[in-house]
Amino acid sequence: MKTDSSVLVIGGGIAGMQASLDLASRGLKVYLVERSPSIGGRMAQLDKTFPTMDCSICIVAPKMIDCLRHPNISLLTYCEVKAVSRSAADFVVQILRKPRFVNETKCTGCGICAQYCPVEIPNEFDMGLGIRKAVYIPLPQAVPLKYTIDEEHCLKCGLCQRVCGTGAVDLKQEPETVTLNVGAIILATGFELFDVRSISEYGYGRHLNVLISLEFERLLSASGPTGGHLLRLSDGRIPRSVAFIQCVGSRSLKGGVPFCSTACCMYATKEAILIREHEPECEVTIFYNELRVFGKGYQDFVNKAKDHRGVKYVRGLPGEIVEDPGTGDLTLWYEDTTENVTKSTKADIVVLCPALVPRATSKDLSALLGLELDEYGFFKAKDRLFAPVDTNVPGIFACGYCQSPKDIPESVGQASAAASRAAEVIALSADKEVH
Amino acid sequence: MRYLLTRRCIRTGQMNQQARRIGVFVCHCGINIGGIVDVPKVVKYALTLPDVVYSEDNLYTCSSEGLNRIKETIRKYDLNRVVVASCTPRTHETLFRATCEEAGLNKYLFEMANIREHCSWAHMDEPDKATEKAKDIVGMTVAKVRLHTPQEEPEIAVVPSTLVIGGGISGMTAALSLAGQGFKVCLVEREPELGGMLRHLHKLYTTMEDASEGLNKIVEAVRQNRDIDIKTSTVVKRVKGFIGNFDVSLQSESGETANLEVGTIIVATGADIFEPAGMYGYGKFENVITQFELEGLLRKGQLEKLGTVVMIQCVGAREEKGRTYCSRICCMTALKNALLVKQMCPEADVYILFRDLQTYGSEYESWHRMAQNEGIKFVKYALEKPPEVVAIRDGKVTLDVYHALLGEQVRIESDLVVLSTPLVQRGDARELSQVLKVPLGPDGFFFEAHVKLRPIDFATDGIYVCGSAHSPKNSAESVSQALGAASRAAIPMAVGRLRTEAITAEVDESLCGGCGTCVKICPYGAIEKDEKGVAKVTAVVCKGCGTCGASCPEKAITMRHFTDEQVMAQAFAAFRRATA
Amino acid sequence: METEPRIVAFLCNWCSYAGADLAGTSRISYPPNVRPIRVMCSGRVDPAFVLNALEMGADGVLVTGCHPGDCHYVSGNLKAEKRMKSTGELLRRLGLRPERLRLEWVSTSEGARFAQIVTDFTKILGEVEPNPLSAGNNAVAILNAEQTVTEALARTNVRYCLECGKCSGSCPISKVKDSYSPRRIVERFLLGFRDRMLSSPDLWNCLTCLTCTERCPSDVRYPEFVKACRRVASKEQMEELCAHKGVTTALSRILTNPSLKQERMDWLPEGAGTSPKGELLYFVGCLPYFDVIFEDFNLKLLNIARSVVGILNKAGIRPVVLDDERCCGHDLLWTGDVENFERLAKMNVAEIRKAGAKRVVTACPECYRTLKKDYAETVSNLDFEVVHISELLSELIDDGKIEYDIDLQRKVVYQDPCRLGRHMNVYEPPRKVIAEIPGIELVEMGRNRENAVCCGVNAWLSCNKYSKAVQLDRLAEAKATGADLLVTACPKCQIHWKCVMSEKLPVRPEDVTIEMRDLTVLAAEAMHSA
Amino acid sequence: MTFEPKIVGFLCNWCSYAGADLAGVSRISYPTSIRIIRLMCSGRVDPVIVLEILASGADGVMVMGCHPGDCHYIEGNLQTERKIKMLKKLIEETGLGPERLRLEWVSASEGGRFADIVKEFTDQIKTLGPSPLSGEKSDPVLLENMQAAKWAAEDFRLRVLVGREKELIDEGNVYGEKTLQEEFDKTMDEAIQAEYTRNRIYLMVKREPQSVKQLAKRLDLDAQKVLRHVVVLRRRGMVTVDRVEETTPIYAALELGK
Repeated sequence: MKTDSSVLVIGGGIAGMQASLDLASRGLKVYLVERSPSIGGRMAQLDKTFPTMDCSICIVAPKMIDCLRHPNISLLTYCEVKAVSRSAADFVVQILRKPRFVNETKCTGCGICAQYCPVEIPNEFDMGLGIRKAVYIPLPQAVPLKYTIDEEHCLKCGLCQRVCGTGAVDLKQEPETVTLNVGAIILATGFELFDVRSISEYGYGRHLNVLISLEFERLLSASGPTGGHLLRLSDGRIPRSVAFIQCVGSRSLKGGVPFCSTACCMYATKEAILIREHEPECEVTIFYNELRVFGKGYQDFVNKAKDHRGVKYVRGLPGEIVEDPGTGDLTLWYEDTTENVTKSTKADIVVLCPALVPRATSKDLSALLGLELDEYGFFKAKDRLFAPVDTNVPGIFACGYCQSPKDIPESVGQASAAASRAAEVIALSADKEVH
Repeated sequence: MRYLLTRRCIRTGQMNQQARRIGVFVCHCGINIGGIVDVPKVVKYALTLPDVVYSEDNLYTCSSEGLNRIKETIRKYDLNRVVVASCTPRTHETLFRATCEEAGLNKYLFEMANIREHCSWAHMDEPDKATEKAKDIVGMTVAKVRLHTPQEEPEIAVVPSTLVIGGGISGMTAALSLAGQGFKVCLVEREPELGGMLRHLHKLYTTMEDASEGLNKIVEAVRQNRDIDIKTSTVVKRVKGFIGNFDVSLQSESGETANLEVGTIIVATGADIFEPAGMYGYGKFENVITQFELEGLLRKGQLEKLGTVVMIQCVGAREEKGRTYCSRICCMTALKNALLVKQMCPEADVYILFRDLQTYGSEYESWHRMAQNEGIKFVKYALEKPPEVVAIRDGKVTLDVYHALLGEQVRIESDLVVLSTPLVQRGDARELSQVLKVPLGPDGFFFEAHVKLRPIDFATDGIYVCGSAHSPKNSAESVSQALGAASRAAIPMAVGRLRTEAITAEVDESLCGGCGTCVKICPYGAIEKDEKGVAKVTAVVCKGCGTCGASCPEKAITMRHFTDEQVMAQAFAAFRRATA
Repeated sequence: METEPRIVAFLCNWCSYAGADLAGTSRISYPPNVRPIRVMCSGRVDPAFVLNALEMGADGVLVTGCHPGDCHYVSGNLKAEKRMKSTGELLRRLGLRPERLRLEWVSTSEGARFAQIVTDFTKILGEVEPNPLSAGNNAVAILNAEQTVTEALARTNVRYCLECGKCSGSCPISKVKDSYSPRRIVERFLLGFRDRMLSSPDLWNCLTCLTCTERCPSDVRYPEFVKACRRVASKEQMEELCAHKGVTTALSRILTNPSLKQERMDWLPEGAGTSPKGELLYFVGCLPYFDVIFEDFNLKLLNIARSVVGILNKAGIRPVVLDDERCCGHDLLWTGDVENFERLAKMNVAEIRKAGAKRVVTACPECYRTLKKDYAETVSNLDFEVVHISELLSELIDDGKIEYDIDLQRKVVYQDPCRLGRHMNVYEPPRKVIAEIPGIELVEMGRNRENAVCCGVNAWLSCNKYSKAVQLDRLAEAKATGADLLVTACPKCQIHWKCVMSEKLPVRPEDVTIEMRDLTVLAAEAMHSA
Repeated sequence: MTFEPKIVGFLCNWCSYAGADLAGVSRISYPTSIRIIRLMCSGRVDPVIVLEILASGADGVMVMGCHPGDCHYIEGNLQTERKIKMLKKLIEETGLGPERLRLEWVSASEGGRFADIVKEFTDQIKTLGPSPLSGEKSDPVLLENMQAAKWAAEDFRLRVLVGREKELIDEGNVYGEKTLQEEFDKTMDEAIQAEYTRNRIYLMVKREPQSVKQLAKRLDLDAQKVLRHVVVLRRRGMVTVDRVEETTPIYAALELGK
């Protein structure tokens, strides 16, 4: 087998990392492209993972480091695919390296620059609940641990430049283009969150104590904005009751997306259990329509939440959330559809589980690579049953959420699958060269 | 020290002559540790410990920055032991070991002190005590690392061939992918023909193509493939050896056995359908059948006109006890077959009695809506109030079901009752799990190494799982996982060699009495008695649990890296005051 | 040949009926064309009785009671007097002639007087033309329930219901009547319990406020579904739930008669500028009738019409105002009487075309929705545009055609009427019209715009304890904002709220009583000479 | 000053250690008394090590492993269970009190449970008070008993019995005869008794040569039993006749490790 043949992996989330590691550890060269300054993806933002309750960053950080350290993987963070053309069996890929304004080789990640930077802005990694500087690393365990200046907010005051011990700050840095020849491409661009503002009856954006699940995840996380203390944003009080609402924007023929996001029932259950562990006094209710417990060990996980953790499950989606202008407390109106009565309940915090949708960038990529998207915007499989990770373009494969909704284990498994197919393609082209 | 050295201690007591130079790196982990534990104090304390020549604190020892510090320091102070006091070794040991290696230090001369999970995070309200404990933990670790010796990870060659157990869609897909990557595959199927579950199915959602169609293509491809050796009517009798070099003996129906060497093994044995004997009159009345049997009838076109069809979901699944799990594929199968029935006889009245509809993912919801559009009636029932067969008279089954969402009883007169029963582990799975020494989970399905990040690997290296043997799956999901298994199996084979566990048991022949206790105890069959009647450990099979060492009547077994004196030294360091 | 006028007579049990008896026992003869109906008291006679009698083709209605002071029930007869006066006015405006209704006092001893009255009344009626209305007049639909429901199930997405219950959590009625649940009604239809559903009151409880539709993830258009089912639903339920004995729907049905000559223009103030033909037409709606029917509330609803014309004149526009405008038919449509609705639709469209209007403005959200949406569906190629006054006004403000010149020091809260808001998505123009007024502070209720709560009654159906609860809840919310004026763009909101405010309240009155004003009236107040 | 117990906890790498991690990750606090030692498997815990640690003054020892069935090494934890059973009996003999030793199953997801157990055990130890073997001068008799126990635990017989328990009960002996659990337990108890007593005898005669009678008195056993043990000890070459006073042989200990 030709070992110098290389593969381009787009997306540095868990799926992208797994595919890269599989390919690299079998001796293939991998270019891992990530548009944000650090790899790690969504999983790095999570507090725990169901059903094992592993600390998410604890199990994903080693994988991130593995990617960084693997001799066969070159990390292209803060980069984007700009153009792709074909030459024989190979793809010729143009990668745009966005200016970090910090010299990656010089930066030691000491963080002095950030200490002195006068600009404070909401931290995307903490879903805007925490703050970061204009020169920043998205998360403490960032890989690579190199700072980035976000041009949009930077005042160009030059303070960072003055304090940087290694002279790594370079405000004149220009974007550059890298050209790669690869034998195969794997897409693992993941998902983004549906904007639940449009579902106005839940008042996200108007009511301070209505959060979306990923924000809440950060709120629970020990490395999050409250240092892992479960507090209400409106008044810093410890909540006595938290309600989760499923399917916000998903399974909708109107004002949302028609499909099921697949992971919400379980991560809500996980977050519910976490609340009970943080604050045993806090009442937790999950409003759902259909419990999606089809995964391995999921039903048992839910049973545990119900029977041992005292998490309350109500079948029925609330119609509206009314905020008490004085206290910021929330009233949910809902029908318990198994009791057939409409009633209201109070909650200190309401967590909305938004639809997880394919990234907007999937469109651009599909245009760039000549890929078909399905009606929902996921990368379309060549054969849904027998070639699930193949796309309509030979040599290009998709895995993880960008291919269709799935949870972490499935994404990891599918990442390996994509790796396998990529390896086949390369083996094939190698054979061709032989003959 | 007060305690008497045991016999073994006396013998191995005087090792590590060469002067020890230990470096201790204490991590603040941002504020995770530094916020509670007085890290500088710990550093100062570390410097008072025997053989510690250097100590420092880092904001994040695991950052590339911190790792570089370690490497530099190892060189600068020519350290020959390293301790990192930070988080749990379960996630970060490999990282730091690798770092030591890069600095030319044998990675087994490294040890971690977990002062985050086990200290700062657990004792946030008692900073002083936490600091004391952190000091102890560091002390204990230093005490252990002092006695560490370099360990070698023997390198072994990997036979570039795979044994795939199970000739269903998963097994065949894995086989084809591996063959496509240039490896030899032996595909073992216990039935006389390939195909597995798909042979019995009618149409596949969501493409609605005939199962046979897709299946035949794949079977053909497998047959045509020179690199795949198909063995039907064959089972795996015995597996010895280890990753890279499993030697497998197969037995065919006719009884003759064949042996072969493979580097990796993929378990793709699929699953069985649960037989709902006695439930809803199944087995007593011919118009109460399983969803699986319906597939058959549809396939053979043996369904004449139907008035009312009732499908009951979760029959024998998602139970209070026993089969608590959801079988994942039944809801979509029911939807698909309900639609087929509607197609066949549009005037038929089709009910689906469900608990929670599992139409997950991108396109299944649209199937649910398709069914709604076709006027298929959905009735939600609760676990506590399952449907009841109240009468069966002249070919009609009368069911009472409490419609949980209406809060009232609904009576249905039906001509055909279809029970959706879960996939269950095969009867012979336990046997196979023992042959392969891989575990089954509480639900009876094969149990992977890590539910989240290693869904396809077994804890035992070189053995992988895919398809419904792992948990119920439809064909698309099985194919995807099978490809994944192929990738995992290909890794060691593509590289051709691999390093194995260094933390293994070691028998001191002079002490071994050959009682064979260890042979019996070892869960991996890693110990055998040699011709001299003395126990011998097959290092590459040994997983290093140490049970044998702890049980050896002659105390003839040493556990590398967890020797008695290392463990005890650690324990005594725990009460420096008591024993100093 | 000349037919005898048919008279329906309501006789009070204690005086008049006895009087009629006496006439008989005294062998005093009088015309045979009278059909007596005994009621305990003349006060029992509801305007609806009168309208229904006329609608069924009676040429005259005679109401007789005890002489003032003699009433067996103290003052029932005085109530009757007041009521019959306004009913008479109603008849006048309808073009049905007030002479057809006659109220007389007949005591037990006045047998002769009774005979005399009947004779006179017959004579008078003989002189006026016969009642243009007749029982055969009304259109009646013959529909296949099965088919109608199935068709509705498909058209309104009801089949996609996921049973999530979001509708119940949104429905104002469910909140006060916890057993009421749109999705459960839907589920019953889906499971085939059709007849049971068509005969249940649930169908008539829906406010058709569209809150559920707004929020339903499966895009189930429940109110539309209900609307369709009401066509084939049993009408007994409806009649039971009908407010004001159905006087308003009777009114609408009567107005389907082409030969009526209404007298509806006399609200126009001196010197108000209107034109018989022109670009812009102001569709007044039922205000002239409501003005009479609800005069007790003293809401001066016709001021809305006067303000519209006033403001338009100020902007230099002389709108067309139709003297033969008919009811838009909204209530008929939503109570399932599509046939009579269509008649009204056709007549109105014809009139509007006759006037050559390119643009029709309404100050009533119901007329607005009905003309813009439902007429478009009934009458092909509607060749005029329909706008709501708020849209027109904010347009005029933008063009500087009108400006406010009076500073109103008021804190105002605005109610989005269902028909204007959720039905037609008009949220901002009304707010603009208010906010532009100098000195006005516009505040919002927590639930506003698409989340606004209905005024509690629609199409004069099921005005009951539940709708009252809805109304009080909403009024309390408005009050809680600290506003001193509740502005709405729908005259009906005012009627329903005024009604609940003037009742004996289960809550502290000061928590729910608030001054109300129509959007247009408020705007006019802020302009001199408008 | 208040008594702060010193507890050593042996945690298996896969479940219990992870459980302890989770306790930390979930910020569930528990007493600082415990000092954790990570082993790959609870099966690695050698009875001798436990005794050594108790002997050297630990107030308590906890052994934690995966729940039965979850063992990463298939059934290492079941071996542990047998060892602990044996240990508790031995410790009982010494008079230290078996409640200073505790075996628990803690899974990777049971952070809370881990914390609870540590807390509970710590309280239990607090009520028991400091180990009589901790601190500077500790009861020499008890210490000698521990030594005896240690040697007993080190002895072939007990170790092989523990090691073979499963086999003997599930698979049967070389003749394929299965042993009943209670039958086995009886044998086990006797063996523990015997071996422990023998090691005590050895230690006693090591201190000063003495006669069966004297030993019997000190051990408060009847002379016959003692004699039988002495005979065995002689056969094992641990004891020899030092001298004979009149007709009474006086026994002395031989040095071991030759």
